Amino acid sequence: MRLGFTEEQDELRAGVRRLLAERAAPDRLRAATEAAEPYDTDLWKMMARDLGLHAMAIPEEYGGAGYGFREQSVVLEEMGRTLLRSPYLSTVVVAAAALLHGDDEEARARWLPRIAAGEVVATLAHAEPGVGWRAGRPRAVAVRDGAGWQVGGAKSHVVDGAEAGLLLVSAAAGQDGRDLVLLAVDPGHPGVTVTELPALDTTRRLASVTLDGVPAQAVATGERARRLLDRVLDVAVTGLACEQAGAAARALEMTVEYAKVRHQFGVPIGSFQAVQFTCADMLLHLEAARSAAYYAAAAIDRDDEDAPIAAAVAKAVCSDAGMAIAAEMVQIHGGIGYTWEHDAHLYFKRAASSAGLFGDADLYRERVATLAGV
Amino acid sequence: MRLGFTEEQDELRAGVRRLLAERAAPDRLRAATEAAEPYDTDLWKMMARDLGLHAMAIPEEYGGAGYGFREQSVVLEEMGRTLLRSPYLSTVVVAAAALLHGDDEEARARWLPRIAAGEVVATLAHAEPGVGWRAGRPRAVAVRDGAGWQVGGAKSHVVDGAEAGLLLVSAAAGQDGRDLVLLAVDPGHPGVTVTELPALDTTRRLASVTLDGVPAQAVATGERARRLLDRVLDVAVTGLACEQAGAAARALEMTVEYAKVRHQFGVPIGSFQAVQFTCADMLLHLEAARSAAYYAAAAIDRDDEDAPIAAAVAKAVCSDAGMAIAAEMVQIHGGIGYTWEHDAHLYFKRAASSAGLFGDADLYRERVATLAGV
Amino acid sequence: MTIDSGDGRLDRLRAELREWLGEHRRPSLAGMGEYDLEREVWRNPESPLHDDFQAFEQASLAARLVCPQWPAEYGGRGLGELEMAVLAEEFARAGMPRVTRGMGERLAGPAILAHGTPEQRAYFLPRVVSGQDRYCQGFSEPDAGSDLAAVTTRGVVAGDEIVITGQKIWTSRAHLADTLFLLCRTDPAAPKHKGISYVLVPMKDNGITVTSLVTMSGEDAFCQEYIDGARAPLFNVIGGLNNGWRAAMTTLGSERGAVAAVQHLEYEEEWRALVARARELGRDTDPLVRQDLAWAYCQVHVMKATGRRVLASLAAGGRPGAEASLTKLVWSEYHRRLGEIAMEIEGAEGLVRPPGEGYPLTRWQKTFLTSRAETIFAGTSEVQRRIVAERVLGLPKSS
Amino acid sequence: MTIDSGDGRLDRLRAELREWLGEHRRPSLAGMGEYDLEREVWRNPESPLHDDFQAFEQASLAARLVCPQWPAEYGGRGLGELEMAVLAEEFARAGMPRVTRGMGERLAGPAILAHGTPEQRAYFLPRVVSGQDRYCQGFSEPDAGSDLAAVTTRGVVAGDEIVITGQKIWTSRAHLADTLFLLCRTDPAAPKHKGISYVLVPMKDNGITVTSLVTMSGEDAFCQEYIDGARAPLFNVIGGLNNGWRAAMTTLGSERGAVAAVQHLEYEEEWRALVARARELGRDTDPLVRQDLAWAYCQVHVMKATGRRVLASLAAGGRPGAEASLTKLVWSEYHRRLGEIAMEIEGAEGLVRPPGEGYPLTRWQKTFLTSRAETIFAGTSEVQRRIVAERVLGLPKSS
Repeated sequence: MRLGFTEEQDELRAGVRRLLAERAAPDRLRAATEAAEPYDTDLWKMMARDLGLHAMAIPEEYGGAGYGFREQSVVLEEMGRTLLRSPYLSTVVVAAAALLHGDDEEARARWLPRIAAGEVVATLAHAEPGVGWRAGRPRAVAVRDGAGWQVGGAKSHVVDGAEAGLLLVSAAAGQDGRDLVLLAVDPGHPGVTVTELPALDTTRRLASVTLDGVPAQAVATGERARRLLDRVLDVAVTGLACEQAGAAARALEMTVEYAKVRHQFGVPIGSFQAVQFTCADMLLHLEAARSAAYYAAAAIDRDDEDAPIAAAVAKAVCSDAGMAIAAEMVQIHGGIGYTWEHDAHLYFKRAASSAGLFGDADLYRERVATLAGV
Repeated sequence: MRLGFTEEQDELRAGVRRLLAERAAPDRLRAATEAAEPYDTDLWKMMARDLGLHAMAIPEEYGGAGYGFREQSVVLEEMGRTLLRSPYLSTVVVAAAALLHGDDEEARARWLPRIAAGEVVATLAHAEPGVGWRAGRPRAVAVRDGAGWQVGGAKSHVVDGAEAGLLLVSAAAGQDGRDLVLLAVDPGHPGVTVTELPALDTTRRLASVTLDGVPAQAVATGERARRLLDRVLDVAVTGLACEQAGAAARALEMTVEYAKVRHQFGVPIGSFQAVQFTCADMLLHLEAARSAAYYAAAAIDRDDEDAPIAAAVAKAVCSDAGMAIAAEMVQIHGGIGYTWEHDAHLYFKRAASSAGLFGDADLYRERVATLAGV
Repeated sequence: MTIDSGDGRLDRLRAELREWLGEHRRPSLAGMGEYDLEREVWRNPESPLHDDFQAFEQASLAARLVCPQWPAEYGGRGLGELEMAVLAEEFARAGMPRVTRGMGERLAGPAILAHGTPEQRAYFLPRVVSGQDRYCQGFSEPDAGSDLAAVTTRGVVAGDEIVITGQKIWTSRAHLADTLFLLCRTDPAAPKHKGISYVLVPMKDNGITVTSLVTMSGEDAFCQEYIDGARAPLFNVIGGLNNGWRAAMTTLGSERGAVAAVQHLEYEEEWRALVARARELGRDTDPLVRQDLAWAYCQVHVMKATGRRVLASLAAGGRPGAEASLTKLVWSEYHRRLGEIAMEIEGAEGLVRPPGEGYPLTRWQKTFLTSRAETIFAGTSEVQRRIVAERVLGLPKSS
Repeated sequence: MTIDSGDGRLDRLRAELREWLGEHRRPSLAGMGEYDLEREVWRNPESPLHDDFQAFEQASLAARLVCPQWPAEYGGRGLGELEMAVLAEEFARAGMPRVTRGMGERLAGPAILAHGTPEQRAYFLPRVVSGQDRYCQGFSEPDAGSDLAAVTTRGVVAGDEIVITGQKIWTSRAHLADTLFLLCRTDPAAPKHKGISYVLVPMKDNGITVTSLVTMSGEDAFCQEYIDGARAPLFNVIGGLNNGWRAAMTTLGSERGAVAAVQHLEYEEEWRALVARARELGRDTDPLVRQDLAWAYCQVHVMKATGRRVLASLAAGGRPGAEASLTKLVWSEYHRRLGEIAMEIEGAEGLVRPPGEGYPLTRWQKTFLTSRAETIFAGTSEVQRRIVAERVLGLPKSS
């Protein structure tokens, strides 16, 4: 497995960075997060149309360009750098993977071209209040209804849920609720209530969803649904890990820059060994995060047999690294890093929310232990 | 609760420190640990006779001086400083407490005066292979035998066991082995086999003991034995915590002294912020260890209701602090600190063995959680 | 287990306080923090608690329980650190906030006591006790944070006044105050630590513009002041012109002993609340959570024990040793970690804020965020470690 | 998952190695470390493995698999870092140690290659490959550890020889070596980093007294050398007289790329062994132990992934980036922590050593103790962090 980037991938990175530098610079980010607008729809369209970021990893038969997860990982890393508030991860990475690797050809043909064209926001609705992030048995319940299904329950922490035109909902089914089913649900149906949740991290939108007797189409059922859900969550945490690595890289850059110019006691604070060593440790964390994220992205891309454990490692490593780096970013910036005005708190809160989303480092270490045969 | 020391206690400390500086300086310590002699019996007699350290905490009716645990804690802290290899903790602190707070007046009258006079080594034999340190249900089994008991089983990690003239052995008794009994056993009996264990830490002697149908006298039985064993283990870990605080204090002193005189890059290494900060963190650990140990010693001394939790806190805090300080002692001393010739490794190994003896920090944190009502 | 002095003096004080608190305790004020009291009640006649507070304040003044550590001649009762610790314990026991005078009591007062002239002490201190003067601190500047002696705010003597121009930052409670005690450079030619003066500057209609600084927790907990020719009588210079550094050091070092003795009290309450929260979320049986909570318990217990050691030194007439110098470092780093532990216990819940305008936070989210400031303000952890290494351990100065 | 070059070159090498190893693999040597091989077999004709080793060594030499990274003219086959990583993988896969030439291969060789004259390369390198010359390193001195440029060992030119007097310390495997490559000061008047020469000094009958240094693990893993007028031809000075610092830096920096790519292999084996041990002790179901083991797995996995990144850079013709500079820091601090985790898993068992004369240790006790040296030798973690901060991150130099 190669963990370098191709020239094409390097160009993609440069293109995304250029666009985001222009359109999602910190002042725009701040304006966006404090605005009522859920995300920058102009930028969304530019990304889809001008750079083709949405179509990238979707097969050509569904209107995509047929590249893979490694290309998406480059995009996610760049989005992480600027803390871009965008439904890209939820829609183009997670929801598209659920459709692509599911069993419903009709859903694929219906939704993937729209996702590729940047015409719809879609998201996974799996987490539930009081149920573990990777729990295999949701409290939401689905029952057969003719050719389709009917689903009821409550979902939480649905990323970009309030903007979604398609929800992919997990539910228990069958006798004693032992089966799993992953369903495509139209949030426009009257039985669906989507409520925006006020998030600690203002750069990522969350919603809760309640479902009351809502008609749905199965994307996968039974053991296949279980495997699909695992795979989709592996994709989700790997995508998140790439974002985390990008955010951490930018946080370290900003901190090193500040340590070079901020003077106290007549010298730049970056000449104090304490600051030097802290920055060196931040770099250790960052490189670990990058290695873990790149490896997992490559494993997902190739659908390698160690993709699940690589994804779990990436989530654990990048969550710890992200928190450590963002925390030291605030500390080294001193008072100014504690203000609302400075961007440090946005990196800190993003690090905290990414560390928690889809389950924390402890949960994924336990998963690593299990998958590694401890 | 006062955590200061009285003038009398300060004098005691000075006296013990003087004696140990003379008789247990590092070269002597090294000679002793590498000699076949299990401990310095001359010093043992001087401590008992000239300073009265053995009689100190034993009631006057048993030939003691009637002071309490705080005085013993001062002695233990000083012994910890020099890593003295001596059966003081096992005999004068732990075994004496078991007899004193047990129910066997005959055993008290027989053994306490001999302990007070420095005439006998005694120790607790509770730990067993594969059984938790604080497990309430030993595998060793005792059965009634006329007025006395008969005991069989295997004990491990018996501190100073090979020198002991009295073993205090825990065993299961009664129906289904649900009862606990704490027994006084004569190691001279033919059914007893005591084997010296080669210890990682050469400054503390350990032995294994096997018992095969050995006659024994009960010091306590049933619920009273359970409470007594808990109390004796609380005394043991608090005594150990005082030793740990003393060893950590000396380790930090030696490290700071070295950092002042060792030059690299033309300056004392102690002027490097990295070394400064490490030493500051060592002091944080040391002061925490002292506070926890002194508090627990005072609580044990007064038989306060929070003595059990204070002892558990002291064990957890002093184990972590001791390891952290000894590890940094080695690191800051550099190559020389890694040699057999230098004393750093003795402090490091003592820290490791004390951190593990009677149970590690994780075990005592779990105990803290339980006692604090989590 | 309470503080035990070994003589009857503390026991008598304790008995008196219990009786007084029994009589004057106001259930409506119970459980409030001293700062909340000040912010939400003292200045706010609209507050439903205003009358209760006024009655409690009057009773406190009458009993000389406001700034009771100050000498009787200035309105206090000359309590020592041990007595102050007993006081803190008894108020905590009753669940009542003490009526404090904020920065005037904790920070400026000790400097005035130590470095003021008899006339200055007699004038300023009773006004702090009565509540007539409310102080806030103007030490830090945008380019003088850890390096406080780098202040550039200028003070120029003009007749019997001093005229001040410059900028201050990180001022807590400036909106509640009417007097800014600040450091300014009055002799630019002198070496860095010389030529600095410590001045009490009236804030009203005096060329001082106060603006809020919003923090990462969304609160305007700090202010900055733009000072343009503010005037103060020379009488308001503490410690002598160009000689303010020593007074500043007194202010910065003023909290050690007493804080060490009682700081654990609020953390004990917080710890119990976090255990309750863990139980509510069903996380209290998770072995990892139990380890974290036990670790936190150990830390708070150690703070309590350290406080006892400090008090014992004080009771023996000595000065606290190394353990007191570490106080700030210990509690700030503890609390930062506690905030992280709380968020780990909250799990998914911690990612969602309570509903409402602005940026409302749950208790644990607030702890998580505000604790990041605690290792920065009032001497960063880096400055504290340097002080410990050089002054306590005697290591050679780093260059 | 194996290294994937994207072209056929590596695949061909891999196929060749598999076939060769299939043919020459000696089960008696399988599982031995390269250092154990050298220590217990190579110099010891009494060893029951001696004949097996000799056969394997001869086969390795015939296949040019000794120092295969060196150019063909000196006996190697000019393998690049990618090929070397494949080699390491395949030997690890077969469970066979590779025949290495220790310090001569890893440390002195690269300096001779980079800074030696053609004549020096042609003379010295084939003697290393054949095993005729065995090297050990004489850089550190009692007062020149982290501050290597502070060496005080003197070298004086006398005719066509250089005469050396001084003391060296922390020399690994000096007892197995016959040549000491050392740094000595040949121009005391020059600035610190100038005036140092890099000399290959014969050890036999040459005024060099080697004594053992026993470490905290009770092993005589290191030596010190008292050098009293040892002589070496000027031909043995690498990089030119007074110009040894650059060659020394080559030696110190010689391990980065390849080490980063394969260092995880031995840690993977170690991790599996520790899991097995935890299971044996019934500790594998303890959630705290599982967290620790998973953490260790993550670290080793990250090392593997970092190695892949380094190889990708090399394959693309570039130089490895920041990730390679961190290698020493990462593995040494990982391994120190792993030693602690192992001891925590061992619990009470870890406090008791195996029976036997001297100070025998279990595998995990040995790891616990010897890993303490790994953050000290070959550049302490402090020196490494400084290098990372200043050279990789570009922070201003600390004073």
